[in-house]
Amino acid sequence: MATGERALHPRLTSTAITVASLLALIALWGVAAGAIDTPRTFPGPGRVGAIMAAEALNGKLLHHLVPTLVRVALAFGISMALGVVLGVMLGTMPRLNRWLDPWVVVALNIPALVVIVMCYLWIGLNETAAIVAVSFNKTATVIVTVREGARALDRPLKEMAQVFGLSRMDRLRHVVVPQLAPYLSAAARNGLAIIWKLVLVVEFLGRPDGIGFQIHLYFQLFEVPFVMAYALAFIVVMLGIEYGIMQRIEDRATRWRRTVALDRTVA
Amino acid sequence: MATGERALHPRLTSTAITVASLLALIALWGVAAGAIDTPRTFPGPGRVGAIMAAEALNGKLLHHLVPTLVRVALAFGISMALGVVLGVMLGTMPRLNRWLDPWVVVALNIPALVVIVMCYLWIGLNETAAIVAVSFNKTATVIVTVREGARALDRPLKEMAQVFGLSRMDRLRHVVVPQLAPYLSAAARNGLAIIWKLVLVVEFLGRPDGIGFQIHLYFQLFEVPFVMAYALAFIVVMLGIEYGIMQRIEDRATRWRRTVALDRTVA
Amino acid sequence: MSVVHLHLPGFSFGDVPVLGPLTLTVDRGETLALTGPSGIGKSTLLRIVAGVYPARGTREIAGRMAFVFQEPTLLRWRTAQRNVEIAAKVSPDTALAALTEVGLGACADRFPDQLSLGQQRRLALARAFACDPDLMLLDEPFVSLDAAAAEEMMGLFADLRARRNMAGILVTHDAAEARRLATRTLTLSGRPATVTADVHAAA
Amino acid sequence: MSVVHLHLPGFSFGDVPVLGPLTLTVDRGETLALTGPSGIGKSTLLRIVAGVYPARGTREIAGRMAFVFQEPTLLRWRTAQRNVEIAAKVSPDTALAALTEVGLGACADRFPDQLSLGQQRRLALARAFACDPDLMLLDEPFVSLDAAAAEEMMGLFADLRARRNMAGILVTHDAAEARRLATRTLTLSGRPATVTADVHAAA
Amino acid sequence: QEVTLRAAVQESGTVNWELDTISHYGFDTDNGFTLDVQGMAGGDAAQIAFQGGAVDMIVSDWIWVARQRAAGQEYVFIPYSRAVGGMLVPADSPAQTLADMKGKTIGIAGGQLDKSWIILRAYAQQEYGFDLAAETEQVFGAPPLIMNAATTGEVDGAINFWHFLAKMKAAGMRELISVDDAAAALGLDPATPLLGYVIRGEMLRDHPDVVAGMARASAAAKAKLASDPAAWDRLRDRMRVDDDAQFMALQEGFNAGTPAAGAVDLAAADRMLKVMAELGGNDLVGDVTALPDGLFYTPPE
Ligand SMILES: Nc1ncnc2c1ncn2[C@@H]1O[C@H](COP(=O)(O)OP(=O)(O)OP(=O)(O)O)[C@@H](O)[C@H]1O
Ligand SMILES: Nc1ncnc2c1ncn2[C@@H]1O[C@H](COP(=O)(O)OP(=O)(O)OP(=O)(O)O)[C@@H](O)[C@H]1O
Ligand SMILES: [Mg+2]
Ligand SMILES: [Mg+2]
Repeated sequence: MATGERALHPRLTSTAITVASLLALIALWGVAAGAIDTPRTFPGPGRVGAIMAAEALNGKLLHHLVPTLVRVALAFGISMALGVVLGVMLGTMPRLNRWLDPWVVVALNIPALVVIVMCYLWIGLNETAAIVAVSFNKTATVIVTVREGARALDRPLKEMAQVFGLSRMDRLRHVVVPQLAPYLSAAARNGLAIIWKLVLVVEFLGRPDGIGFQIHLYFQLFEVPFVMAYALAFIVVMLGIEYGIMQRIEDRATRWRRTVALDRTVA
Repeated sequence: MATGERALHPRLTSTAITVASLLALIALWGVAAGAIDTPRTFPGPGRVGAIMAAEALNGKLLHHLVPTLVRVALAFGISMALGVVLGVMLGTMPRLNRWLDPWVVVALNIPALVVIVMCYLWIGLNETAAIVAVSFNKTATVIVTVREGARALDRPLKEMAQVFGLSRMDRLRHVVVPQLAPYLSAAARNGLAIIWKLVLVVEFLGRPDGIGFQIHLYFQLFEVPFVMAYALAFIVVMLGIEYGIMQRIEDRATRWRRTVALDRTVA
Repeated sequence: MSVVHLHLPGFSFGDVPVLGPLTLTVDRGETLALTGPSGIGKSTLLRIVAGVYPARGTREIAGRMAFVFQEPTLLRWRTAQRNVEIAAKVSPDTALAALTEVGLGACADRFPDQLSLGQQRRLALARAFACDPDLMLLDEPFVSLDAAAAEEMMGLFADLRARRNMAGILVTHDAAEARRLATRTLTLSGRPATVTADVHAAA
Repeated sequence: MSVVHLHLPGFSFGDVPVLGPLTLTVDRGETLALTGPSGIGKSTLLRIVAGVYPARGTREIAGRMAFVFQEPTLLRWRTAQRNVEIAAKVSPDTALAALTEVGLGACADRFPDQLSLGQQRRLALARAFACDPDLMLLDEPFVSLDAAAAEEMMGLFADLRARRNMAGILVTHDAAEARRLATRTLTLSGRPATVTADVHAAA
Repeated sequence: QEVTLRAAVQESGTVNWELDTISHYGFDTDNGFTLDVQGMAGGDAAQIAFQGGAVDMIVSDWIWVARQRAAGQEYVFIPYSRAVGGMLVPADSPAQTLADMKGKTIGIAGGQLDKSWIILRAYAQQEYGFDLAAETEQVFGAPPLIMNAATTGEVDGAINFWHFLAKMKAAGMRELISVDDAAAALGLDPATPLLGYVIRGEMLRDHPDVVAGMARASAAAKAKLASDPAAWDRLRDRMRVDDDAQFMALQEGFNAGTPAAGAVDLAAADRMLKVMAELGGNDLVGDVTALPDGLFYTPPE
């Protein structure tokens, strides 16, 4: 087995494992649902899959998925951009950080509901308010993660960059970002997940469409299988993003770490 | 000013800055509220503070704050413990990670609402369900952050620990944890914030008390000042935790980083 | 009695062979000097001996091991003294004594980043010495030291070796160093590297 | 014409004085060797000259600077060739040529972690050489190299110096090295350290 | 023996006024049971409590109950309140009929499947021949947010839950059309109760007397509230009114919602279900094709 695996193309093997793992998860779910046998409150993958397929075919799934994805993408872009810039600034300027840190703590701990309601009240019941609310909530958590990374930046490398007179851009690209990479990974991955959860609330409180809107609608009708179908639809998209985009970027960015490939002939 | 500051005890100065910064934030809020002048939807700090004081005096604040804090503390403890162990395992065992990573992605992106509802339906409408739901949601994000840290662990130090035959415990204490410190910081800080937000939802959906219960109640009644008063009460507690606990631990843990105290006599 | 016995059919990084077939035996009291051009595979061989690079073949080590890596490899978040205590598993007093021996008695409470590179190397030496090992692996341990300090460190090594009848493998580019400390000198060359010279000091 | 002019009233880490009052001038074509016991303050002085440690006093540098740090200090996430390109701001071809000169032509696509320490040091040298600087600061650049490689590196340095009429400051513990390359040797000693010997090679 | 009836309701909901009155005046014990009310932060929470079996009774509309019955849940509906509501516009709005809302923005609290919204859509179609949903822009949101949007002029008209409507009216908005009128014009019976208590079928089977008692207690509380201002005065605090105008508006609204005594007119209910099914579609009514039997609780003669 081990040797068989090694013989295959590495990406293929890893894709095969991912697929096998997901199938195992679905099987587990099926078995659990079968054992518990309360299809109304815990439907199995077959029922949920059928609903997903039906909703996809009648166009409703896409109708709600697209706005949600657009909101997630916008809020993600805004909060990552702001959060990274502010995080690096606060992490590298302790004096500024001492002044702004209390604000970060406050921003981090304002309940999402409060921010969302405030945004809807002041900006209006529209897309802008929705995006601003989500971005605000998320930016603080990006700041917190990236700030830790910026604090841990290597001093000798900074000195090297300074002595050799690297441009701001070069310092960022070649010195700072590669060191922040694991923090950015964590921030991006958690970020997407949190943003999506916030978007759900935002859609519930004041948007006429989106996965969150549907989930709440079906929850109020107490149609758990539909709730799960819509939740699952987004999870499928996220799996696609994870394996199609995130892991590919990460793979390339961390290639240098995996270079200590030890003797292949050793078991 | 710069010299004056330097003369003071460092902790005192930094406390003074924190207080000044918070006062500035409150002043900003006051000015904004005064300018917008819609006390029903955007009350100023005076009104919110008065409500907080009143609710504190009549005992309701404490009655709701304590259960929330207990829930936050329990869920935090569980998800940090689980998340750190799993995160380190997944980060250091790429093969295991390839198998479990899809599960992490799924766990990370299941909407909180779904998990919470499922927990309430299967475990019952009780504290256990509430804590389990929050912990489940949060554990995945701790895993994601800590896993990045575990992947970035220094190989030479690992070899050193191996050659010198350090015990498992010593490796953890002296080699692994100090390297994970910034990731743990980020996970803890974001963790508390996210858990608290999840607890709000959990309380809203199925608990008879807690800050989240009150916030939602007053939101339904459209009493924005009360919503803000209860949110603020928790933020005050979080500021206390941040400055009273987190930053003190961090200060000690990162003392070694601040040792390159350059020439004090240079401006 | 041999402390190290290694039989290596070869070693590759990925698919690139670095070391050829090789047999290595070091007895108690013996110090093997390992020389050869930069990049030939000396550090790799030492790591294989230490067991941090898994390799085919047989490897037998009798007793406790200490390693002075080519770079200091210290716990930057622990003071000099704690570094010695943790790695060598000795009491604070013993650690302090070891530090004093290498001339770092006054720096016991400093973090590695507060030491010069030469001081960090001496700290790494103190750590290895404090282990009181049966086998000491040293990868160019005396560079970045001034002549007097290097001389002193060599003296400490020689003392310890005598006291414990310790086995040692010493990577060095310095012929004088090898002459002074080694009982036998192996030279690596070729690609993959093999032993091309094996000179016994006493012979 | 002087490339470096430094006047330092003293330098402390926190409250601990490390360097005493000091004046340093290095002219074009001149190479200053800096010696002194481990931990005396040589690297600190070089960092002050380079401007990475802010210090009181006056500091004037004319022209472009390159630094070979005591540790390689490479971008571990960039290949050897990219390391040279990025720091020296040269074309891929020039970078490759610089690598070939130090004997790393075959390692251009490797990451630093895939190089032996001696190879990493040579990479750091190639990076500095490729800068074609007016002032070169070298902190024990030739350790961890075998005699032949060290000799070659010194030759490259001497060539570059001749071609560019470059100024240099070289920290070394090796008297032979200082003799071979330095036009003048400063010795630091004391606490805080001051210049206690200033020997001109030609004098 | 004394049976406890556990109810979960939104702490801030208007049904609490009735339940509080029941408990306070002992209408529950008079009728042979003990009422145990659990205040929840929202309707969602009450729903979870009911579905999870933690309580015996919640408040919902009968369309939802019909849907659940069609899905195999044997829920029973005890009428509590009939539909009262309508579309409000600012006092100075030029709009006189629904037709004038063309091209305008309407805020709707209950979402696309809000029953008032559906009835008004059907009405617009019948009376003015246009699709209200297509010819206006809708903003959906939580009830308080819709109230705010309406009173600040962000939307041109609003449909909200009745007690928010009462507050909005007290704040100076006027009713463009009431759901009652619209329903009547559609041939529906405005007397059909929309909201009610929902209990499980087992409850009715095992404790018919308790269910009957609850229906009587509900009627008694309504009678008390309709006749005794003092009964309202004790609720004033929990009603959270800003002034007497609001206080009075809420009382009137509540009393107006009292359904007629006696059995529900099944034919009327069936007609309403048809309208709902037509416009709300599968999303609203699920697999319901006709009014299920046993949906409405009929008190023993
Ligand atoms: N960050 C720091 N904080 C406090 N003391 C420091 C710090 N960095 C260096 N020192 C001390 O300053 C002195 C000079 O250090 P420096 O690195 O310049 O020595 P050096 O002459 O280069 O020694 P070596 O030959 O060992 O490299 C040393 O005694 C060292 O312990
Ligand atoms: N992770 C790796 N992947 C691929 N090649 C590697 C890796 N590590 C080292 N090498 C190569 O293996 C060879 C041996 O490296 P090693 O570090 O053992 O050399 P060395 O003899 O210790 O050299 P030096 O005297 O410069 O320290 C070198 O040519 C190096 O480039
Ligand atoms: Mg080596
Ligand atoms: Mg130095």
